[in-house]
Amino acid sequence: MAFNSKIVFSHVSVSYPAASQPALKDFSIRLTNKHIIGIIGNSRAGKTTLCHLLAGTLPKMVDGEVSGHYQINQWSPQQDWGVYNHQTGVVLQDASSQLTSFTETVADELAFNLINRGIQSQQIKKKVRRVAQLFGLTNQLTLSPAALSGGQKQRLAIASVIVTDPAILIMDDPTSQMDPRGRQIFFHWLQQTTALVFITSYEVDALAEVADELWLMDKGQLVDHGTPFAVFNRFTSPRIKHPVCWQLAKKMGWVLPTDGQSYPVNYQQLEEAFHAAQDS
Amino acid sequence: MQNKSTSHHPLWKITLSPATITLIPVAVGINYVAKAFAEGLKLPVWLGSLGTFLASMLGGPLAGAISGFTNNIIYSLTLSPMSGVYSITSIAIGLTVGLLFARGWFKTKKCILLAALVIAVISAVISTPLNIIFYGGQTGIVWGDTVFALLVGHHFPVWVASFLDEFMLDILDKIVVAYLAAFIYHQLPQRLISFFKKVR
Amino acid sequence: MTTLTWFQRFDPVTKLLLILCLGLASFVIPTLTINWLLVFILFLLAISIGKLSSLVKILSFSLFFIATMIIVQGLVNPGNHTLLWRIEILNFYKEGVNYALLLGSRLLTIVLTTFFFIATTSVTENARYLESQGIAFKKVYMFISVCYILPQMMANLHQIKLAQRARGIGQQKSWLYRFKMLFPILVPLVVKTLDQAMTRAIALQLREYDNPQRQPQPLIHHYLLARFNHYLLSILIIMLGGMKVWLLIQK
Amino acid sequence: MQLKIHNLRFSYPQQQFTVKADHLDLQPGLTAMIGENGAGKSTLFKLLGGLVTTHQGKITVDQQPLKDFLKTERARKIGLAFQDPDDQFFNSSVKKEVEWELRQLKVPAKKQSETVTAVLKETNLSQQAQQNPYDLSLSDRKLLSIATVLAPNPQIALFDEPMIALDWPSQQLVSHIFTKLAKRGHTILVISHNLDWVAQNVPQVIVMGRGKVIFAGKTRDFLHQPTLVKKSNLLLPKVTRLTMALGINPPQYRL
Repeated sequence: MAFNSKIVFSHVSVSYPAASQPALKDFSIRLTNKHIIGIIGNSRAGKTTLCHLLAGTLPKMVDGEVSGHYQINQWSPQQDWGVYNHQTGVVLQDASSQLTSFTETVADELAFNLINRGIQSQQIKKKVRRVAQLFGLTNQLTLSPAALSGGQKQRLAIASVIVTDPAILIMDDPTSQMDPRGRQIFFHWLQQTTALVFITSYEVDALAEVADELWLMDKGQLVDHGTPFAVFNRFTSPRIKHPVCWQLAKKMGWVLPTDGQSYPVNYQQLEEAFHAAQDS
Repeated sequence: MQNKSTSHHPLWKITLSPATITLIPVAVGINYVAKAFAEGLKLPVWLGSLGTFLASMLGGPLAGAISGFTNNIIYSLTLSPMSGVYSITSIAIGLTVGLLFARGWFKTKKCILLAALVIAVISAVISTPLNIIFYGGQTGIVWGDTVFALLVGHHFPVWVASFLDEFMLDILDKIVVAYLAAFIYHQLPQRLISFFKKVR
Repeated sequence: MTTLTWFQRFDPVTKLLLILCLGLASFVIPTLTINWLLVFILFLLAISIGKLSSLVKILSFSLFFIATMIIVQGLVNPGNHTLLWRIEILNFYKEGVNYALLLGSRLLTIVLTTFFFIATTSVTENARYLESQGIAFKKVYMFISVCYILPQMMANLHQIKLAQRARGIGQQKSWLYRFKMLFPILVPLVVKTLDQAMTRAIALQLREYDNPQRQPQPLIHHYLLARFNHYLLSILIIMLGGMKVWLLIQK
Repeated sequence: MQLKIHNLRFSYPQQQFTVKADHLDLQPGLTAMIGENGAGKSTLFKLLGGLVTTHQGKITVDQQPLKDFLKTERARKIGLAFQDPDDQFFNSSVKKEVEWELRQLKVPAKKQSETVTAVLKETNLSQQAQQNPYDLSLSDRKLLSIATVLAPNPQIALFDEPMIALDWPSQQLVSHIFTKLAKRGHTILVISHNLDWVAQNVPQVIVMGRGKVIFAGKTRDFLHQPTLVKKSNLLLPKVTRLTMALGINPPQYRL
């Protein structure tokens, strides 16, 4: 699939009121045709700030001083917020608080964004059913959202956002409460989307499988970026978790035949390296 | 009129910004839960205006007033039907707290005590006529009403007895709530304060 | 569809106007017997709705309060002349008791009419009705979300209590200790609730809750003569208000 | 200290869901409680912590029924950290938050400041000691809630999903702390979803499913039963899954 996306950040900095350090420092990047961008880094790296910038919620709703210029596809999240917001789906870090809290059933919650857009009720029903199936919530449609577990609430938050088929998805650690099965379902779905995705997560294994671009952040700065393969092989500090594939291959000495020194970061590459090691 | 502390946050501006719209239900919720909690602990105070106090401090006097009003209307339509008439008192409390807070009355311990006194007087002044119209001057709290009965029995005018009945209960409550609210406000992380104070 | 109780056939605004109307009426009617007759009729109607447990709950406080009013007014009302009963050293007077009974009937009228509203109207119903009347969803949201925030906050309260109990807070008799216990419970509760509210405020905007294209949802019930009721009750309320003012001037 | 369960039955009022455990011994050392969302882990967690006492059957700490403990005595012996750290902070600084714990349990004043300094150092929070707890990052708030449990040095410590929301260096730090405490003879129970971490660091597991204990014993013995792992709706450690997919022998589980 070819993705027609354009991402521009030029010298973007963010400072929150009464904070001693800027949350984002001189962030610059220019990319085209990306599909899934994984954002990784330790606590206080600036990941959530970046998500708020991408969603346009900073500085519109969250107080902060923003300098520099940034643009996603043809839009500036800051200047074209209304139009841009119509194209985006955002999952915030605290996903369960993102639910409206006043819908009586999961189905109503899933329909909320569609009702707001004035969509016909027949269509709403269809879309709700489809998205519920996608996220394993079909059996919960008539339950109250309050009755769901943490992981289910997170799935509901995601489902109620993607029900409008947004062109751009911004997700801040969307799987933190999910059990391993839920996570597997989510990342599998993520790979199938046609949206441009920005996702922060501590799940480096999953990101290495699905992302075609990784941004490594530290203390508000972009430390490195590129494919997961490039980033994890360039940046080998123990302060960053590496995918299990990479760790396993490193331990076993399975390098990729293409350059004879890098280790695989996803299963496909692992197989390649494994067979190359077997052959030699 | 110039007032530096309010230049960023116009005192009387009330746009129903999304922040205010979510702040008001929260204030009502805090009122309710704090009240239930105080009852559970069997404390001699209500704490039922803690949320209104915080809404006034965060969102200004009008946000506080709307919170207080909404609080009593919702109460009367869900739990205790008669609390609707005291919505006037709650509006006054919201306005007073917001004004006093903007003038820095919640900064030192002494000032807070004074603020609590002012709020209790205003609250009692407004509640007294309501108590007289609806309850013959009583408040429904046993030890307050005992005082009321004693005073009326000794030929004090009903409105004086009723005012003292209400004020006695109010003063303790408002002192506790004022200190509690000031302490909590002080504990709030910066991100929350700037979010709810931000004017859009 | 299940059959509707008679009260569900009225729209929320009619019900609210009815509360106001009957409340005012009980203030205008000077006769004790008529007032209590009204209370009696309302009470029978309330029983017909069912939900007896919530009726008992809502009435018990009012009845307790009326009892204290009878005691206090019966003993010390300034207008007391005619001795009614004598219990040990306590003298109860007719004027005070009657006054308390009058106030009590007004209280019960308001409480019972409100009960109709509480017992027969769901939050969703109110929300949809308000929205169908052209009120912006933003404002509707403000009212309805209060009702939903409470269970959520109670759940938070429960969890916070557990967490602090794990840290060793206990139950002690002294008032000072109990006052001190307000802080470990209420501070996390307020911060957490505000934090969740902030997220929700942001999310609602992201989810376009104020989009002008939003379609009001269909009403839950079909209401009887909504507009007619509104006019009728409004006129009645104005008339009753006028009568009350007139009565006050007459005095 | 030993935590023992005998014929435990518990259900919340007006709910179908029941937690059942016939026999369960929690020995000194590190134990993980695992299971999918809604398996009853958190409920059992509260029961073991002595916070919910309306159960049938017996829970004992060194033969003494947990129900009979006084509140402070229980809090001194058993520490609990819940999943959401924001359920507990109310002091004006990180330091005071940890101190409060000790004052509550009537630790002598002299020892208090010593302990606080040591615990903050151990959890890497020394630099933030004077900050408002709510101004910390989520990862650091989580660390702080763990620090408040560690401060009174309880013989038994229970943690509900301590690794969630921690960044990688903090995860390693916490994992190291658990192992150290276990070596010193403390009884540590950790709820986790992460079988990768469990397989590498935790010798004992309790597996929950639909309110029941499906398995209790050595981690290794559990992981060697793929059908049981599947039944509990969990995923084998990533390393195992990868090697199996490659068609070679998975690495031996050390624990």
